Parts: sequence; structure tokens; C-alpha cells
Amino acid sequence: MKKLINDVGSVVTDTLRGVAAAHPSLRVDIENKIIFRRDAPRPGKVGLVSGGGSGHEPLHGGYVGYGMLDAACPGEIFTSPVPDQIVRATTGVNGGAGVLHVVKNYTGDVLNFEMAAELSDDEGVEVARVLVDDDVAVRDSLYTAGRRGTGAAVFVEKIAGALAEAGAPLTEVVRVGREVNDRSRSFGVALSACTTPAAGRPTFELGEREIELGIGIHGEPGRTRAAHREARELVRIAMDAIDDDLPLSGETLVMVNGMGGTPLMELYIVFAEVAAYLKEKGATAARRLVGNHVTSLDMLGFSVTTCALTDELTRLWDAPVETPALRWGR
Amino acid sequence: MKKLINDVGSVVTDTLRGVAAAHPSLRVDIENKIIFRRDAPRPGKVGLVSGGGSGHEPLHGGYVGYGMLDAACPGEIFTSPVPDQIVRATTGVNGGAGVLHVVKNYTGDVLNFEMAAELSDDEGVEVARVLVDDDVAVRDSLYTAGRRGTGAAVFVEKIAGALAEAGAPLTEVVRVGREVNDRSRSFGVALSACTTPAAGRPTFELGEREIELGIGIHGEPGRTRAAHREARELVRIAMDAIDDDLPLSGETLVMVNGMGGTPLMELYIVFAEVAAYLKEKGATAARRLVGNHVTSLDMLGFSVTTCALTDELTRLWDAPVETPALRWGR
Amino acid sequence: MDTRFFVIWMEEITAAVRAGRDHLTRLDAAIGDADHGTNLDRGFAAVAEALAARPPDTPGGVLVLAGSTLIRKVGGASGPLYGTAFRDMGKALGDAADVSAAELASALEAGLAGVRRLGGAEEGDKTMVDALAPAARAMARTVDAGGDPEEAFAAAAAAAEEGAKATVPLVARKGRASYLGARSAGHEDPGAASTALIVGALRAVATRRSPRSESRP
Amino acid sequence: MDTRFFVIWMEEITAAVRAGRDHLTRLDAAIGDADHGTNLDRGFAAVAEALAARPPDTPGGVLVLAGSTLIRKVGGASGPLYGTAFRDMGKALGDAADVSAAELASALEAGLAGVRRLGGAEEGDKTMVDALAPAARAMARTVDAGGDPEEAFAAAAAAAEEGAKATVPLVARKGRASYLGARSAGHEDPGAASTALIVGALRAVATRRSPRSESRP
Ligand SMILES: Nc1ncnc2c1ncn2[C@@H]1O[C@H](COP(=O)(O)OP(=O)(O)O)[C@@H](O)[C@H]1O
Ligand SMILES: Nc1ncnc2c1ncn2[C@@H]1O[C@H](COP(=O)(O)OP(=O)(O)O)[C@@H](O)[C@H]1O
Ligand SMILES: [Mg+2]
Ligand SMILES: [Mg+2]
Ligand SMILES: [Mg+2]
Ligand SMILES: [Mg+2]
Repeated sequence: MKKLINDVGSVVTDTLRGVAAAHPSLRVDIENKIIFRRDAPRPGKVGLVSGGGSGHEPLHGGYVGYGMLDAACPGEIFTSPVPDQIVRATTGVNGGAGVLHVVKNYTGDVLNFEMAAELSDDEGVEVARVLVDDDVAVRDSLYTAGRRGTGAAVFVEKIAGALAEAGAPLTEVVRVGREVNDRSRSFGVALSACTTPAAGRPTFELGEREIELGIGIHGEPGRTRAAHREARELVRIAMDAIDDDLPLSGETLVMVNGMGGTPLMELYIVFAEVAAYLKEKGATAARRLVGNHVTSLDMLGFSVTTCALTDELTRLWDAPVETPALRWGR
Repeated sequence: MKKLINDVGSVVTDTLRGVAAAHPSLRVDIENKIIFRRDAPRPGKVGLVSGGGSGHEPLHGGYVGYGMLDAACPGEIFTSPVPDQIVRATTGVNGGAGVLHVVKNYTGDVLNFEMAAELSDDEGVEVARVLVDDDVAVRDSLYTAGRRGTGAAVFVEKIAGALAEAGAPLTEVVRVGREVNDRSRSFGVALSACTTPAAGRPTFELGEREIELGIGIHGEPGRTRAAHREARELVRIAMDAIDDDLPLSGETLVMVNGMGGTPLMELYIVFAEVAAYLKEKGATAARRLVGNHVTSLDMLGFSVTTCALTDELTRLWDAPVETPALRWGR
Repeated sequence: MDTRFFVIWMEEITAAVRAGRDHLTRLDAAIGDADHGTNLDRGFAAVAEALAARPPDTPGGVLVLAGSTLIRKVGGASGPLYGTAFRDMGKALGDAADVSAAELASALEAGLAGVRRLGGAEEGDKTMVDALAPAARAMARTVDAGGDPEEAFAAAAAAAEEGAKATVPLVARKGRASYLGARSAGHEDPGAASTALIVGALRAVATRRSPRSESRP
Repeated sequence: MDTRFFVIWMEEITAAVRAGRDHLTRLDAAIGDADHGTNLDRGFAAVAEALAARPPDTPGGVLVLAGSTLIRKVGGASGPLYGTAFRDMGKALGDAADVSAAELASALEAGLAGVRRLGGAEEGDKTMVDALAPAARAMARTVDAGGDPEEAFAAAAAAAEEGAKATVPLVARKGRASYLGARSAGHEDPGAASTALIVGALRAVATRRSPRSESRP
């Protein structure tokens, strides 16, 4: 394992030191591991807090700023943040209008955010939650942990963040966040596993021509192992899975996301095929993101996330945003 | 070799199809491999053209847009563009005020841009050139090809682009471009080689604990092979090399750049050390970029580029820019 | 069992988790996200620190402090789950200064109930419940049958180990491993394995009897 | 040598470059950027196409078209350099319909001069010049000594090969390999190696005499 780190034990803290040094628009509480908007809390504005394991950068810290999150709580690598941390972030961004937790659907994230919500409530902060569960590779069922939350987190944070920035009340922010999640689907493909600093070796081994289909964002293997093939066919597999679950049509917000180790060139090649697929289905890639947004450390691969737009969602997507990883209109 | 491509022969074209589909603000001439600003040529504005081998994405196509380049010419992977292509880009962005070629100092780039400049001149377009040669790992001498151009290309394109956008004449745009280059220095470190699609295997082999110091951006090995060590020490090696060549002081524009396969988390860890090093020297990271900007396909590693700012350069850096890879103020 | 016994139990767990860390992480790499060993190692190191800094004076106090510390330090799924388990066990013991095997057995059941309430897992879902439930049953059964604490702990430890091993063929229905569907079969559940370590540590304390904490680094 | 001879030379080069492509790319991987083989392969494939599409009617025309095509299609350092070499050779031959060995020898010198003017490399800088210069000298010497074309081409080819091999110990002072400093020693220069293929193809055409183009795919 060769990584640009100082020490396996200080990876998250050292990352936060870098984030603090790189982005004066953020206030980073390194000790408690919270990335705040510098101007938080904003009186009267609904606060948005998200968080999850580290190793998915720029998620979530890269989405803290004007028009998106008010704070992010990074846990250890692939480990949900702890309740204290979430409570501190929640009270720290509470401007009196309540706080929205954007939570990706993993047992750990759900339990820790739940505990934090109860504790925040004890401190008099109204907390609501949007649970993100967009990954169609996981069959949902009453008897399982349900679908994973992946790329749609970016969409929910951007769109709910825009509505909060516009001064909407918590109930409205929750409503739009859930709507985004309901209209979003994702599917991921890995060409390699990732290596956590603590484990020091890949979480699984793939042969020279093997890939994993339907992976999550924590280095867990996918639903099936398959033979590597050309980008066009990989995209077809991913898009068919999405389209089977929620037929693609109309104006679509599309993200082609790199898993951390994939060069941008390859993501553009994937995007070309995604756009062609949408066209075939009579849908259009009306809004687009291509790049590393929800990563898995150094994993090679990509995911596609789609969201069926409405006029309201498009308007909120287009609203100004100013964060380390998304920036437009300001 | 596992890559997200359709065919080794169509990598550049497929990438351009993706760029075209992803960025309606660009006009992509796929057949001739040119990425234009949609509104080019702008009458009375100095045109900026850059180019070089593909495999460095987002360089250069990702920097085409308001306040930066008017066109980019991607060659084959790691291969300079050809004169015809450059001529077509040059005449295509000529608004009557002349065209600046931003050329990284490689024999191939220099020769092809030189030929293109002569041919453009034949067609009545005034062409000037800024040669970027910021890499301190290469000892400059009358008898060699001189220093390589790497990260400073982004600085030159941004700052000269801002001045051109403001309506300055070609001589001024050239002057500021050269000034940026003169004040910029880079040093790169690789933890792995990259794999070109055509070669299908890494350009060099590194042991489990070996790294290359002083690498360029084409998968060429560096000046020396060394033992891997912690980020803090790697940064010290890179920064010492820069500081030896041009002592660091005052307000500094700093880029910590990923080589393509490096996760953002690690780049932040590197940035934390770079900022600490600058502080030690009494300099400040007054403006900052952290991310994949000038890559080498899937290479693991980083480079640092510094530029000693002046008030003028800071003002031009801060000026609005709207391109796929850099965006602020608009 | 007095307060000291419970402190030593925690120390024993801390040592066992430290020794088993990489093994647990490897189990988690196969069907999860390769952090279970580091998660628990971080958590129990913090428990040891907390106990040293603020030594509780009842068995229940030890367990509640351990549980709260796990919740505050571990994160992930196992943090709230184990944290709740220890807290609920501690709460079940109340203020008692000395605890009988029967009391400990019903505390263990309270801990199990907490895990089930929070995580919603049934036995057979391939989680820590698959080790904790048989351990609680075995302990209660042995105590009911008049066994001494040492026998009760040995039975519980054996049942936890067996329960953990029995997760191998199961298809996971809770936690990350459930994303793998049928591919989760063939691997031991990391949380069940760590439960076996935790219950095994109870047996170790009782068997050794002689407190070994002073000589541990 | 007539127009046909030069067309066959180009075909011979195209085939040699195709066969040697991966070898050239490997040489370039060691001290450059791993594209020399694909660059020339792309270039000479385009030359073959251009010659088929617009067959020139003089030897000079063949070489000028080859050179311009290389400039248009190759990119990199070798595109302009080889392109200029062939163009300058072609221009030196003027409109002649038939070319003597002596005329070809001085055309080769003109090509060399073009490369040196454009790239500024001296012999010993570890570039294509280290193969092209001795080849041009050997051809001129053999012709001056009254050798027939076959002997002259054989001498040139041998000199180019020797020159290419002789680049192995050199430290590069031009092109990408110069970035490696002392580490460039111990590897053959890819451009010198491709020059040996190009000059070797001249010998092959002359030796075989029988045109083989028809039977080539
Ligand atoms: N709903 C649940 N109920 C009980 N135990 C669970 C549940 N979900 C996960 N677990 C346990 O947690 C273990 C994983 O813990 P850990 O790796 O530390 O957390 P994470 O899965 O968040 O990375 C699993 O092996 C399983 O035993
Ligand atoms: N200045 C120069 N003069 C002569 N030949 C050169 C010069 N620079 C490079 N070369 C030749 O070009 C070859 C490399 O060509 P190629 O790999 O196609 O281009 P690039 O270096 O741009 O990738 C080198 O091996 C060398 O022989
Ligand atoms: Mg985890
Ligand atoms: Mg090249
Ligand atoms: Mg885990
Ligand atoms: Mg090359």
C-alpha cells in the first residue's frame, strides 16, 4: 500500500487540516471533526447537516457552503460519525428554524444519526431527516437493511440546500429532499477494489479481466463478478439496471461519478455513452456532473446517478452554490 | 490493463464526445479534435489557444471558457497535437486582435506549435507564444531540451486568459503570461507509473515501497527512485526543490495537483503539509487549488506548483472564470 | 462479581480485541468495509482510558461507562449496537456493588434486547445477534441448572463461538453484508466473531481468577 | 530509382514500422513516454493511404507527400522531425523522374540537415541524428567510392543500425529522454531505432529488387 499519508491513525485529522488550509470559506473544527460553513449558524435558515465515513471525498465536506450544507461530520474511514459529533454539528448550525440531517442508508449512519437526533431534540433543536437510498444494485425488502445511499446524496444536498438558502421552512426542505431521493437512482461498477489505510491491502481481489457490478461506496464487493468489457457495454448494464427500476424519460439530471482512482478522461468516455443511452430512451441529460464526487478511496470504476427533474428541481439545481466541490452562479 | 474505454484507437475521440455532451458551453469539433468556447471568435479579444497530448485531463479542454482559453487542441495520448489542428484552432479563435499560444516546453509541442504559428502567420493571424517551463526537477541548460512545462500551464492560462477577457492587447497578454511562468515552479512525485491504453502496461515498474521523485506528466520516470515515506517528508522534498530554485516568500498561489489516480483525501493531506511548509518560510498560501488539474492518466502521485503573486496577478487570478474545471465569480 | 471483576473484564476485552483486530478487519473486508477491527480497537482503547480516568464504583457503572464510551468513539453500526448492549446491561445491574451469575445472565439478556430493539435483527440474519443470543441463553440455562459462574461463563463463551461459526453459511439480511445477497454466504460475520471475543473474555477473567491487570502494559 | 522504387520504399517502411511498433514503444517507455511506435505506425499508415489516394509522379513528389503526411498525422517530436526530413529530401530531388544513388545520397544529407536545423540536436545527443548522420555519411562514402546503389544502401543501413545501438550508453541531451539525465544511459534511443528501420527498408527494397507491394495486404 502506497498512500500520501503521514500515519494511518491521523488520516482523517490530516485531511481536515488540509481542508481548513485550502478553504477559508469553511470553519473546520479539527478536534471534533466537523466542517462548518464559516457563517453558520444563519438565523432563521434551516440548517443542513450530513456526514458519513471518510474516504468518499469530496462528499460531504466538499459540499459545505452557500446553497448546500451548513456542516459535515466525517467519521473515520468508512465508519459513520459518532452521535456527539453529529449533535455538536446540529446545534452549531441551528439558526432557530430546525436542522435537516441528510443520511445515507447504512445501518451505522442511520443508528448514529438517530441517536444524535434524539440528543439534539433534548437540547431543543428540531431535527428532521432525509434518508438517501438510491442504489438499485441492492434489492430492497422489509427483511434487509434496504438500499444503500450513494450518489443521490449530492443531489439531495444541492437541491434541499438551495431551498433552505431561499428561506423555506424545515417541512418544505424535507419534502423536496425526499422528492429528490425518490426520483433518483444509482448503479456502480468497480474495476478494482480500494485499499483502506488500516487494512493496507485491497478489500477484494479482481483478476486482470474481472470487474464487480453493483458495488457500493465502501469497498464492499458488488452483486456479481463479471468479465471486463468496453465502456459502452458497462454503461448499458448500469443504465438498464436504473431504467428497469425507474424508467428513464424526460429531463434528467445525470452524474457520472469516479470512484477515486479513475481518470477524468475515462469518465468523459462513460458520459458519452450515458448521454447516448438516455437519448435512445427519449430522455435528455438536461443537467450534468462528470467527475469524482462520491468516491471510495482509490477504487477504479464509476457510478451513474440519475434524477428525473421537475421544473422546481431544475430551478433549485441551477440556484447559486459555492462550495469546494460545486460552484456556480456566484 | 483495465480502463473505461471502448477501443484503444478511439480514446481521444470518445473523450471528446463526452466533453461535448457534458458541456453545452463548449463547441467541440470532434473530427478535427478541437474544443472551442461556444462564443469564439470574440471580435477584438485576443484569442488563447493551448494544447498538448491527451491524458492530462482536465488540461487543456477543461480550461476552455469565459476568462481562460478560447480553444484547446488535444493530441493523441501524450502526443503533441499536429500543426493543422493548431492552425484550425488559431484561425477559429482569431477575433482580429491576435492569438496567444500557451505551449508547454516539450520538443514535440514546441515544434508542432512553431509550425502552426508559421502557417497561421501565412493566413494573416498574428500569433505570439508563451512557453511554460516550470518543472524544477529538470536542470535547465543550453545543451538540453530545457525544463518541462507542467502545472504552471493552468496558472498561465487563467491569468493571461483573464487579461485577454478584459480586452488587453496581445503584447500585454504575452507579458503577463511570461511573468506568471517566470514566477512559477513545480515538482512532482509518483507512487506508481501510468498505463497508456496503447502500451497496455505501466511505463515503469515500482516496488511496493518505491517512489519516483521529479517526475514529469507523461509517465516518464523521474530523476531518482527513492523509498516511500510519509506525506510530510515527500512534501519537504518537493518544496525544498522549489525553494532552492526560487526562494518562497510572500503571497503565493499554490496548486496541489493529483496525477489522476490519487484520491482527493490524500491531496488534502499533502496540501496541509504544503501550507505548513510555506508558513515556515514566511510565505502564505494566498490562493489555492487542490485537485486533479494536470494529470498523467491513472498515475498515483502529486505535484506542487507555486507562483509568487503580485497584486496584478492576484487580481487576474480572482477575476471571473467559467470553464468545466475552474469556475468562480460568475 | 464486584466492580473490579467488571473492570478486568473490560481490560480483557481490550486486549482480546487488540490481538484480534486484524482478523476482525479481514472478516469485515470479505463481506463489509474492512473496519470492524479498527472500530472496536479504537472503542475499547477509549473504554480503558475512560475507566482509568473516572473509575466507577459499581459493576453497573463500569458497563454504562463502557457503553457510552463505545457510542461516543466507535461510530459505524457496531458502535451504537455494542454501546447500547453494554449500557443496557449496566442499567439492568442497577446500583448493586456485587453481582451474582444469575443477575449477570439477565443483564446479558437485557443487552441482547437492546441490540435487537436498535438494529432489528433476528437470529439467523448473520449479525452479532447470532453469537449474543445463544450466549445469553447458555448462560441463563447453566445458572438455572445451578452451575457456578465459571461454568456459566464457559458455556456462554462456547455458545458464542459456536454461534459465530454458525454464521458462515448464512446469507446476511442486516448490515452491510446484506448488500452482497447470496455472496455473503461462506464468510463468518465480523460482529458475531467480536461478540465471541467479548463473551470469551468473560470466561477468561473467571477462569484465571487472578487479576492480571497490573502486569499488563 | 524511379517513382515506383520510392513508393515501395514507403510501403516497406510502413510494414517495418508496423512490425516494430511495440518494440519502438517499449524503447520509448524506458526513457520517454511510450508512444513512438504508435506515433510512427499511425503516421506511415497515413502515408500509405495518401500515396494510394494521390499517387505522385516523381520520386521527390513521393517523399514530399510522405513528409507532409507525417507532419499532419504524427504529432509529437518525431512528426515534425521525420516530416521535415522526408520533405527536405523530396525537395532536394526536385522534379527528376529517375534518381541516381549519388542524388539520393545528397538528398539524405538534406534530410539530415532539416532535422538538425529544426531540432538542434548534435551527434551524441542520443536522438535520431545519431543514426541518420552516420547513414548519410556511409551512403555518400560508398557512392563516392563507386559502389552501386545496393552497396550504398547496405552500408547506410548498417551504419544506421550501428549508430542506433551506439546510443545505448549515451546520456540524452535532447527530447524527453534528456529529462532523465544520467538515467537515460543504458537504453537505446527510440528515434534512432526507427531511423535504422527506415534506412533498413531502403536496403530491403534494393536487395529484393522484386516489388512485393502487390502481394502485401
Ligand atoms: N442491524 C443490525 N443488528 C445487529 N448487528 C448488526 C446490524 N447491522 C450490523 N450489525 C453488526 O455489525 C457488524 C459490523 O460492524 P462494523 O464493521 O463495526 O460497522 P459498519 O458495518 O458500519 O462498518 C456486522 O458484522 C454485524 O454483526
Ligand atoms: N531535438 C531533437 N532532435 C532530433 N531528434 C529528436 C529531438 N527530440 C526528440 N527526438 C527524437 O524523437 C524521438 C521521440 O519521438 P516520439 O516518441 O514520437 O515523440 P515524443 O518525444 O514527443 O513522444 C526520440 O527518441 C528522438 O530520437
Ligand atoms: Mg464501517
Ligand atoms: Mg509523445
Ligand atoms: Mg465495517
Ligand atoms: Mg514519445
